[in-house]
Amino acid sequence: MSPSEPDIYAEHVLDHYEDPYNRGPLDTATHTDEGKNPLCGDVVHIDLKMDDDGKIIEAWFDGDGCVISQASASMLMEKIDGKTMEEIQAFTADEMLELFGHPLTPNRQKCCLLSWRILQGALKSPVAAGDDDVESNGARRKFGGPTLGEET
Amino acid sequence: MSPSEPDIYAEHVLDHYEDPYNRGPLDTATHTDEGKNPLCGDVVHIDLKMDDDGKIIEAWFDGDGCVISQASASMLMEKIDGKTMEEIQAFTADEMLELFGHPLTPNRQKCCLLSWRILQGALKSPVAAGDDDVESNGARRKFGGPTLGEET
Amino acid sequence: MTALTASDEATLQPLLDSRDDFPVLGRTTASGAPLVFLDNAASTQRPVAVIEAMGDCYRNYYANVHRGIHTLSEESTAAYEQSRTVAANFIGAAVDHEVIFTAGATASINTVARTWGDTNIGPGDVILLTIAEHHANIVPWQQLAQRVGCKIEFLPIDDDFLISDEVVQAALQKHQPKLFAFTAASNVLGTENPVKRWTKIAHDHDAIVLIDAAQAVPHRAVNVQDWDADFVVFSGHKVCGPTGIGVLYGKQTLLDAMPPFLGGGAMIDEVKTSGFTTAALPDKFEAGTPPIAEAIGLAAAMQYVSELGLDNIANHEHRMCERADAALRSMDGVKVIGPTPDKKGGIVSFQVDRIHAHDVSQGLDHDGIAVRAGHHCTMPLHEYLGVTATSRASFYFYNTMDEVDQFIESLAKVQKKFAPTGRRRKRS
Amino acid sequence: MTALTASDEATLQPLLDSRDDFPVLGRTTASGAPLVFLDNAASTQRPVAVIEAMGDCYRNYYANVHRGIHTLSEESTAAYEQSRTVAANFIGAAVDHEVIFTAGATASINTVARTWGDTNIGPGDVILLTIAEHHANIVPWQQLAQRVGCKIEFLPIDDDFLISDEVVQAALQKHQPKLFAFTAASNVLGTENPVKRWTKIAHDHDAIVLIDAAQAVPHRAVNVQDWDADFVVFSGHKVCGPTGIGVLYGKQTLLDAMPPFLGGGAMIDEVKTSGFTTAALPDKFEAGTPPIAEAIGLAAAMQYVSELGLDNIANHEHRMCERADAALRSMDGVKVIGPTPDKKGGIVSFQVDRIHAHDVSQGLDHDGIAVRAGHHCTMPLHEYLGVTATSRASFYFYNTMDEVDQFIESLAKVQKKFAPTGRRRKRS
Ligand SMILES: Cc1ncc(COP(=O)(O)O)c(C=O)c1O
Ligand SMILES: Cc1ncc(COP(=O)(O)O)c(C=O)c1O
Repeated sequence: MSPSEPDIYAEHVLDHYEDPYNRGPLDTATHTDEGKNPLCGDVVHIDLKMDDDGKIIEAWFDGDGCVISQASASMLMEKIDGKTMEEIQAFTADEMLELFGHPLTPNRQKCCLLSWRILQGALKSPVAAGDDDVESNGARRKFGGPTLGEET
Repeated sequence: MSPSEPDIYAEHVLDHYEDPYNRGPLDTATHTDEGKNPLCGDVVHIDLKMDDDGKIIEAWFDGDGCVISQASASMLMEKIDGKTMEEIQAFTADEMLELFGHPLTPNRQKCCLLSWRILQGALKSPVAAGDDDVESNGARRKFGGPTLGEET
Repeated sequence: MTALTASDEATLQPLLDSRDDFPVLGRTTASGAPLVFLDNAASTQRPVAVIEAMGDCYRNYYANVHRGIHTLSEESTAAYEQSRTVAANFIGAAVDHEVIFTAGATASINTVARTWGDTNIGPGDVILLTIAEHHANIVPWQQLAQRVGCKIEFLPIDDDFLISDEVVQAALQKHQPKLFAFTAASNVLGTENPVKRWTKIAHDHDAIVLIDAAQAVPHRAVNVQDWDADFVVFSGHKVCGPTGIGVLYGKQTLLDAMPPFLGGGAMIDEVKTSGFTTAALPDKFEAGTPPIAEAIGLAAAMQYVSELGLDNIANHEHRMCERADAALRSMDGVKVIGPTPDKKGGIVSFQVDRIHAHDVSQGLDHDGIAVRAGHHCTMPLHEYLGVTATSRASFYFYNTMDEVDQFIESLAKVQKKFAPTGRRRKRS
Repeated sequence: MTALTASDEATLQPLLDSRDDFPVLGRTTASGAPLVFLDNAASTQRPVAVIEAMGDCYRNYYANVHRGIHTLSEESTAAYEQSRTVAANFIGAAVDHEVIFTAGATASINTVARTWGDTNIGPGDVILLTIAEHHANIVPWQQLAQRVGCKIEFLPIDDDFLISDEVVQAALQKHQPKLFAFTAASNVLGTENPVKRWTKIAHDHDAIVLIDAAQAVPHRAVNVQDWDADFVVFSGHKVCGPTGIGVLYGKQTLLDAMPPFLGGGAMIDEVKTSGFTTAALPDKFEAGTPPIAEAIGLAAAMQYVSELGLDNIANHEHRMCERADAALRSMDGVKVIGPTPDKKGGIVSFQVDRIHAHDVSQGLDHDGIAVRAGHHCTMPLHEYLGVTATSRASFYFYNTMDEVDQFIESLAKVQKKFAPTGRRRKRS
C-alpha cells in the first residue's frame, strides 16, 4: 500500500483482519453475547470462559462485517486474555479507540466499538441464563444512549 | 396629506371611509349575507333588495374594519345600485380591485375583496332561507380556494 | 425611565455596532423611508455570520449526514452534531441528545402532543394552558382533545394582564392537570412569566410542564435545567437563525419513554416487512434528512447572540420597551395592551382609537416602520380582551432608542392622518 | 453503449459547464484527492444561484410571511407564494395550492398517513407497497397499522429486480388495497417504475395512489396531472435545493377533505377556547412559520434545473449509468444490484465479494470518490435480496463520463487492496 493510504487500513489492522486472534466458537463458554450494528450490518459474537474469580481464561469472537469491526474485535480478544472482570469493566470506549490505534471518524468509531459493547454485554450474560432472546438487537437493548443515524 | 402618501389612502378612499354610501341596515332586504376576514377582524354585512327580475333596487352595507375594507364596500354599493343579478355575478374580483382604483399588495387585496365576496354570497342567500347559521365564518364556507395565512 | 450609566453605555455599544452585521437593516421600505424594523416577535433578521455559515456548508462540505463513510458526509455529520452541542449549551441541557431538531416551535409542540400526549392523556384528563398562549400552544392540544377526549382549561389574566402564583396554584389544585403548557413570554402582552416558580408549583401537583420559549430563548439567558421544565420549545428564526428549524428539548427519561413521531429513515433501528424498532435519541425523533444547513445556521446564530451577551440584550430591550411603553401611554387615544414595562420584555402592543390596526401598520410602514397588526396568532386572548386586532412593536438588540422615538413620532402622524375631518364623498 | 451524436454533445455542454456553478465540486477529500461526488441519491449539491437566492432573501427583504402589512412582509410573502407557483409549474400541478411545503419527503408521507390515513384506513384495510420502498414510505404505514389495525402488503421484485404490470394487477385484484404507495424510482436499484400505468391500474381497482417521487422529480420531467397520481412527495435537497423543505402534492378534492395535521398559526381560520376551524388550502397544512428562505431556494433550484432541461439531464445520467453498469458487470467479484441500464436512472448499486461496503466506500474516498454504503434506508429490500449492505454510486447532471471512469479505476484498486494476501498477525 502507498504511504498516503488511510491509516485505518494500516498493516497491523489488515493483519488482524486476515489472521484474527481467537476467531470461532468456544463450546465451553461461561459467558456469551452477540449484537449487531444494524446500520451497516456488522455482527459480532463473543464467547468468554471465566474462572470462579472472574478471570478470563479464554476469549473468542466470531462475526461478519467491515475491516474495522472485525480487526478491532480481534485486537480486543488479544487484549483481554487473562484479564479480570473488573479490569474489563474499567476498560473505557476511549481506551478501545486507543487500542485500535488509528484515529477514526465518528461513523467508523461505531464499527470499532461494536465488539467493545458486546464484550461488556457478555460479562453480564452467563450462559446458564439463556441467551436466545438477546440475539437480535441485544446490544442495542443493553447499550442505550445516543447513536448516529442510518444513512439515507 | 403629502403627495408621497400611499395611494391607497387617496382622498376619494378616505371620503368613502368617512362618508360611506348606503351604510346601515335595510329592513326590507330580500337578500342578505355577512362575513368576516378573521385574519384581521374586518366584518362586512350586506343587505340587498331585489325586484322580481333580479334587479337591485337598494344595496346597503354595514361593517367594521380597516379603511380599505370599509371604503371599498361603500364603492361597491354605489356601483351595483340598479344592476341585475347577472351583471353582479359577472363582476370579477379583478374588476373589484379596479373599482378600488389603487394598486393593493396581496395582503390588502383581501381587505378590498371582503365586500365583493359577501355580495356574491348575498345573491344566493334570500332572506327567507334563514341566515342565522351563516353569521360566523359564512363567507369562508362559501368562498373556498386559497387564502393567505394569518400573521405570526 | 432610568438614565444610562457609563457601564450601560459600554455594554450597549456592541449591540449598536451589531447593526452593521445585518444587511437588511440598511434598506428602505416601499415609500423610500429607511427601514425601522420593529417586527422581531414575528421573526428576527439574520447577521452575515449566519448567512455565511449556511453558505459555507453548501459551498464547502455539504453532503447528507449520518453513516456516510466519505469525507463530505463525515464533515457534514460532524458539523450537524456540533450544532446540537451548541444548542444544548445555549439552553443549558444536561446532554446533547435531549436537543431534538424540528421544523420549528410549532412542529415541536405538535411532536409532544402526538407522542407524549397520545400515550399519556386520556378521556377527562385536563391540560392547563393560559389564555395568552399562541395558537401553536393551543391548537395541538385541541386536536389532542379531539383524539382522546381530554379537557382544556385556560388560566385567565387579571386586569393588569398578569397571572398570579395564587391563580396558578389554585388552578393546578382544582383541575389536577396532567400537563401545564405555558409561554415563557407572551408574544402580544410581552409578559415574562416566572417559569421556574410555576414549574415548581406544577411539579408539586404532579403535572408535566411544557414551556413555549419561542419569545424567551432569543431574549434572555435560559437554562432548562434551572427551570426544571420537562419540555421546552423554540424556533430558530426568532433568534437570528434560519427558517425551517426549531428545537424540542425534553428530559431524557420522558423522550426515551415516548413513541416516535414521524416515521422514516434515521429514526429506526431496524425495519422488517413485519414492523420496525426505534433508534436511540436523538435520531428517534429526527426522521428523514434533517435540516442540516439550518442546524449549522442556528448554531452560528446562537454563537453570535451569545457573544453579544444575553443579559446585555435583555437590558437593552427592556430600556427600549420602557421608552415606547411610556410614550404610548402618554398619547391620547392610544391604549397599551399589556402590563407595565417591569413585567415584560421587548414587546409593546397597543390600540389606537378609531383606527384599525391594519391602517396603523400601513401608515407606519409609510415612514419605514415595520410593526405587526392583527391577532398575532392569539385569538383567544384577543377575544378575552374584547378586541379584534392590535398593533405590536417588538424590539431586538439591533434596534435603537432613536428608532423607538421615530416609531412614536410616526404614530402621532398616523393618528392625525386618520382623524375624522368631516370629508364628503363626491356625489356622482 | 451508444456513441454520442453531435446533437448529444451540444446538449451535454451546458451540463458540463454547470460544474462551475457548484463551488463544492472543486474541493479535495481528506486524502487530498479531488472530489468525485457520486452520492447524489442521498443528497445533491447546491449551485451558487440557490445559495444566493436564500442569501438575497435574508440580506434584502426577509420578514415573516402572511398578513404582515409592512413592506418586508409583503415582499417575503410574495416571494414565498411565487415559489409555490414555481414548484406547481415544475411538477405540472393544476393549481398552486395543491402544492404544500413541508420539511421534506418524509414529512410529506407522514402528513398523508396521519391525515388521509387516519380518516380513511380502518382495521383490515390493506395498504400496498413494493419491497423496494425507502423507509420513509414504509414506516409511516407501519405506524398507521399500529394505530388503526390495517395490513401492509409488499409487492416482490423478480429476478431481474423488476415488477411486472401483471404482478401489480394481480396484487391489486387480490388485496383490494385502499392505498397503493410506491416509489417512482428506487434509490437503490435505480429502477424507474411506470408510474402512469400503475396509477391507472390502481385507480381501476379504486385504490388511492401515493408516489414517492424523491428520486424522480430531480432527474426527469414529471407531470403529476399526466401521472394522475393522488399524492406525490419529494424533497428539496435532492433537486439542488436546500435542506429543510419538501413538497406534498395532493389533488385538491383529497386535500380539502382531509383533516389538518400540525396545529398552530396559519393553519386556522378561527381559534376559540372551545375549538378551532381550519383555513383553506394551502395554509391548512402549513402550520407555523413555514420554511420561507428554503421555499425561495427551492424555487431557484427548480429554475436552475429547468434551464438545463430535464430531458438533457435524464439522457446524460442515463449514459453515465450505462457506462458504470457495464464496467461493473465486467469486473470479477463485483455484482450489480439492480436491473439493466435501460430500466433505470442514474443509480448503480453493487457488491464486491469479500469486501464490506463500508470498506469499499472508505477505499474509494481515499481516491476522492464519494459513494454511499449500507442499506440506504431500504432494509426490507436488502433482507429480501439476502444482503446486509451494498455500495451505491449515483449520478447527477454535473457528473462526467470521466468521473465514471475514475470511479471504476479506483474500485479496481480497492478490490486489489483488500484481496487476501495470506498476511499474518504479529505474535506478541
Ligand atoms: C426514494 C426515497 N424516498 C424518500 C426519501 C426521504 O427523503 P428525505 O430524507 O429528504 O425526507 C429518500 C431519500 O433518502 C428516497 O431516496
Ligand atoms: C409565543 C410563540 N409561540 C410559538 C410560536 C410559533 O413559532 P413558529 O411559527 O416558528 O413555529 C410563536 C411565533 O409566532 C410565538 O410567538
